[in-house]
Amino acid sequence: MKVEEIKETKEIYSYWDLSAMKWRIESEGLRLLMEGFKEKKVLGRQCHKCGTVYVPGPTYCRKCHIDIYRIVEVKNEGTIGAFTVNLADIRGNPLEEISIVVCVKLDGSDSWLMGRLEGWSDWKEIRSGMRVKVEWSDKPKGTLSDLLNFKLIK
Amino acid sequence: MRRNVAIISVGYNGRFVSKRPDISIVEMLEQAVRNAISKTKLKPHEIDAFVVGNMHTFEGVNMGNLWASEHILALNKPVMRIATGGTTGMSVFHCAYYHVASGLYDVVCAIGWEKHDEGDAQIGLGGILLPEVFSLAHFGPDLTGKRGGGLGLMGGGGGSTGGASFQAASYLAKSGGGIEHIDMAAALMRANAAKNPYAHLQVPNCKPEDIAKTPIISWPLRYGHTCPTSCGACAVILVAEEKVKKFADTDKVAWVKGVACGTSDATIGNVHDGQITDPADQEICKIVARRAYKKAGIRNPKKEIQVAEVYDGFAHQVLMWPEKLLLVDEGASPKLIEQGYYNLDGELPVNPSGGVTSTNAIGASALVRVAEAALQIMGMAEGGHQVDKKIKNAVAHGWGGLFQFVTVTVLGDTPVKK
Amino acid sequence: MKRRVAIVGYKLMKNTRASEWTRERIYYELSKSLLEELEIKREDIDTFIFASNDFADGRTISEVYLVQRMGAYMRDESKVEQEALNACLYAWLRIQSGEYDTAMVGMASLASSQFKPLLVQNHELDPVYERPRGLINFYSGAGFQARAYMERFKNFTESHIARYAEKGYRNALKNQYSLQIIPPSIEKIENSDPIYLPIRELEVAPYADGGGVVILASAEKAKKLTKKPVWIEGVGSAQDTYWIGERDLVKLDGLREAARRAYRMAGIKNPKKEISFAEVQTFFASEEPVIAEALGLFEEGSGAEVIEKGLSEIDGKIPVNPSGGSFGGNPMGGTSLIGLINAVKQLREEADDFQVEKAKRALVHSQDGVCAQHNTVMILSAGGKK
Amino acid sequence: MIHEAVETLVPISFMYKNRVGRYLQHYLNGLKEKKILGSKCSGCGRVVVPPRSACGRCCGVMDELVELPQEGKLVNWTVCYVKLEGGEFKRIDPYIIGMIQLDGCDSLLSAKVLDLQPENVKIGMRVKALWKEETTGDYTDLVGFIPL
Repeated sequence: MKVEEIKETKEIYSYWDLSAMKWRIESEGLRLLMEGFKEKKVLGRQCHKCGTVYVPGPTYCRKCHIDIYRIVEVKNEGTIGAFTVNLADIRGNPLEEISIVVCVKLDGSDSWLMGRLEGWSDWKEIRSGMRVKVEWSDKPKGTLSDLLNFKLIK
Repeated sequence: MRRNVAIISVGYNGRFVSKRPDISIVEMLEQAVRNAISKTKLKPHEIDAFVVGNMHTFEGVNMGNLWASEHILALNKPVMRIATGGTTGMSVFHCAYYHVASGLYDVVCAIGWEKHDEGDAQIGLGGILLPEVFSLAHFGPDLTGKRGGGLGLMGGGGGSTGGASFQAASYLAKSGGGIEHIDMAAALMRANAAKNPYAHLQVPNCKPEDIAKTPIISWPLRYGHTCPTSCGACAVILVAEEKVKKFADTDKVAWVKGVACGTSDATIGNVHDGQITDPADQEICKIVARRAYKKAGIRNPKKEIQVAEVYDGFAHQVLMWPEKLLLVDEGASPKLIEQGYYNLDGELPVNPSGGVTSTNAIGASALVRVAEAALQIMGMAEGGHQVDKKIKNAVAHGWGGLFQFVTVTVLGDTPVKK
Repeated sequence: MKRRVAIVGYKLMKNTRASEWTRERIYYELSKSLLEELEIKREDIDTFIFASNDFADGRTISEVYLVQRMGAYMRDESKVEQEALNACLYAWLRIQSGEYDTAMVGMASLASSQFKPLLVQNHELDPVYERPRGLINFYSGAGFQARAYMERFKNFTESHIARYAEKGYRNALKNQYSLQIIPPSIEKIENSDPIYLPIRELEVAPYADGGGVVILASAEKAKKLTKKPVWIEGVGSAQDTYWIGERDLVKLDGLREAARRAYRMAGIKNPKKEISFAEVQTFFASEEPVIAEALGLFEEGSGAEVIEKGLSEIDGKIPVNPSGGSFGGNPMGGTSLIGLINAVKQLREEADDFQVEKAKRALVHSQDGVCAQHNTVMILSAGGKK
Repeated sequence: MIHEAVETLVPISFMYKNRVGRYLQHYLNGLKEKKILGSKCSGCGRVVVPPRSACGRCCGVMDELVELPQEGKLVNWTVCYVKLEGGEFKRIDPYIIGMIQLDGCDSLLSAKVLDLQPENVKIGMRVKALWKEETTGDYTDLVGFIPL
């Protein structure tokens, strides 16, 4: 007999369970960042060879391919490098609350830090290049949540 | 000594669509391979080696090449499997190119595929950085991104469109363009796709106004700027110069003049190691493009290249990549798209096929760029998306990873002189 | 072959059950120390080829965070998702094309601590027939293969399989980079829990965490980089049918094809005489005689005789897996690169306790899929004749 | 230098719904009617089970379905003692898996072999198909094979 076309063939369900995996992820950079957060400081690592400042600061330099140790503090103020305004979900349904996420280059750092932007009134006025500063929680505990968000400097 | 390589045939399994409930993965591959072979003088057993690639976490098939042994007609032949994210398709093509250029094989078939209806593409893509995002739980942030979440957003910052919206915003800031330019790019892609019988999302005579009606998901990207998830396979047959006459069906072949690939670092989502690269800089794309042009003997890409197929997962990339591929001046795209420079009948048609914005079967997408560029050179693009002028050189481009991988292929109507 | 290509350096991590290094750290430390040893910079490497697997690494596009660790930032990069020997083959192809002179190949696999190898292997099966039926998998395939071998060659018994395993554990103990398992006795192996008879628990290579990097270079570059280049004389690969019901599991046509290609390129007419030793990739002890015979190293059906007479021991006629092979630890997906590095060690006379005497020419083998469906063979030599 | 690492779990599964395609759909439809279907190559005449579209040997198209006899001989076997559960092997009551050559078929079909003890297995022994009473068009419809 001939092999006829079949419009809809059977589906076989299966899954790949990620919880069967166990990752170990190096986190010296975030650890350092959290230490600084306790004192409302942003700490990173600088490569002693090329001068690149990483925040969070890993223990190696990807440009020079060497171990790096120098810990540096970067400013609490910086410039918006890029931003996005979340207005709808993937299917286009509008969100209840509009939020703005910014990538900020803090002064003295080569890295972009991502976070929520506060202190704006009209999202259409947000531009790259605007100055922002870090807004800290009142009692920093040494977790990433200590950095509440970035705030526009008027 | 350099061994020139030509593309003699391109095969698809059919039109790219969102669902193929009627066939299995391997049946889809077989259709594409047989289709490619049917356009040559090759007998199936005359193919020396195969290179296969897809993003296998999307369908849950690790090593799909093993299962497809018979279906891609590769029994007892060398088969290599390549996967590099969005660039997979072109990495597959490059690997096939080196199979021939090395002198080891004469005829090689490159196959890229994805069957998105068999898995969840959103979770699949999230799988790139899920461990990183979940590891943040150790450092106390609120992963929901509500007030106080601060850095907790580092991984999923771009909302539903991922980090692409940052890239788009940064690109617009640098080039001085606006969201209306992205609308124009998206409309151009949809309209081009309507002339390509194999494209997925086809909207004949699509106008920027139509795109502008779709809601903004995360500024500056709209629903209408994003790509669909498609099912489909693409097969490309490469032949060494000595064998072109023997196996090519016509004298219309596309010559591989230069290939190059490269990577920067993981950009958006580089949670632990710090993100130092602006996703809209794409310095790596310029480096890779220069290397490919040098191999191809192209001194002035602005003048010498007549058509480009770029990997535009999101419509703003239609504007960005021609600049990064050194085809136009940096920041010139918004003006140029207004002038119709990238149109099918423009100075430099970009994505006559409709691009990735209109058709995205991820593991195939970058290979389809090469395939479409080759079809343009051969003058065999069907359904009205053939560019109506002499095409001497075409460039195809792939992009992937966390905004980091770039692959470039330069094709031409004549081989590079030795 | 247009150019001569050599392996100019290697770095190997000791196999462990729980690596102190993360996957990313393995790539970083190994590549850094190898570059330091060769006194070159990462900019001197033309292309970086990764051999990682998304299922084993538990992430889509598994090399996104690895490129910056192996020194590939702003450099040329690609990834082969097969056994790591295929990544070396790709590097070799790239250098052969004349467009590259040096290539670094890296792999790390945390098969003991990060992922469940059985799940990853299960995902190598097709999702619509074999996987849902649950009858055919790597283990039952090995069971069928061993049974078929025993049926065809009646003098080969279950206790011979145990002896092959014991040889693997014994050799591995001499190799400082292995898991250092105290070799169980043949009786203990023979009486260990059955899995898919005749395959028993201790006849399965133990999973491990491991990693390695190698640098390949064209002849001109190789001479500048090292005094002890190891030349790649021949390569070959082939993929057999997926359906084990259509394969002769004892003959392994796919492997024969791969070997034939590699021998032809290396100009080898009689492997029995011309190969000094072999590092073959086995998941199960029972595979060793089948693979060695398909490679033409021993007569067909000599499995029992070879192990009884010690022909494949370190001081035997053709040592097979003098390093212990995967019985010294099986970091899935990377075992064949470790095999390659162990072969390079032999040819450079750096293998210490498991050194094979007069090691001139080596065969390295890798396999993917149930019962070695996809095979790659590489021939290496110390001096070379061309 | 110690590089501290955090251990991370990801409580997510990737869900897949793979299509069997038309050849296996025909096979499943056959099982529902207690038939075993194979495919025949238009090029070299080889018959394989389960059916598929491509013949590896001659690269021909297998465009014909053939009903295969439900008897054959046992060609190879193994005894299964384990079951994959949560990524580990769990020990279970052993059963025999056989590779069965159905009469007139060029490939072997893997299946459970029931009503047989390992010590009684003989290569080449005749076996016949055992069906579920109520078939549903699933692989489990063909329970296995039993000695004749």
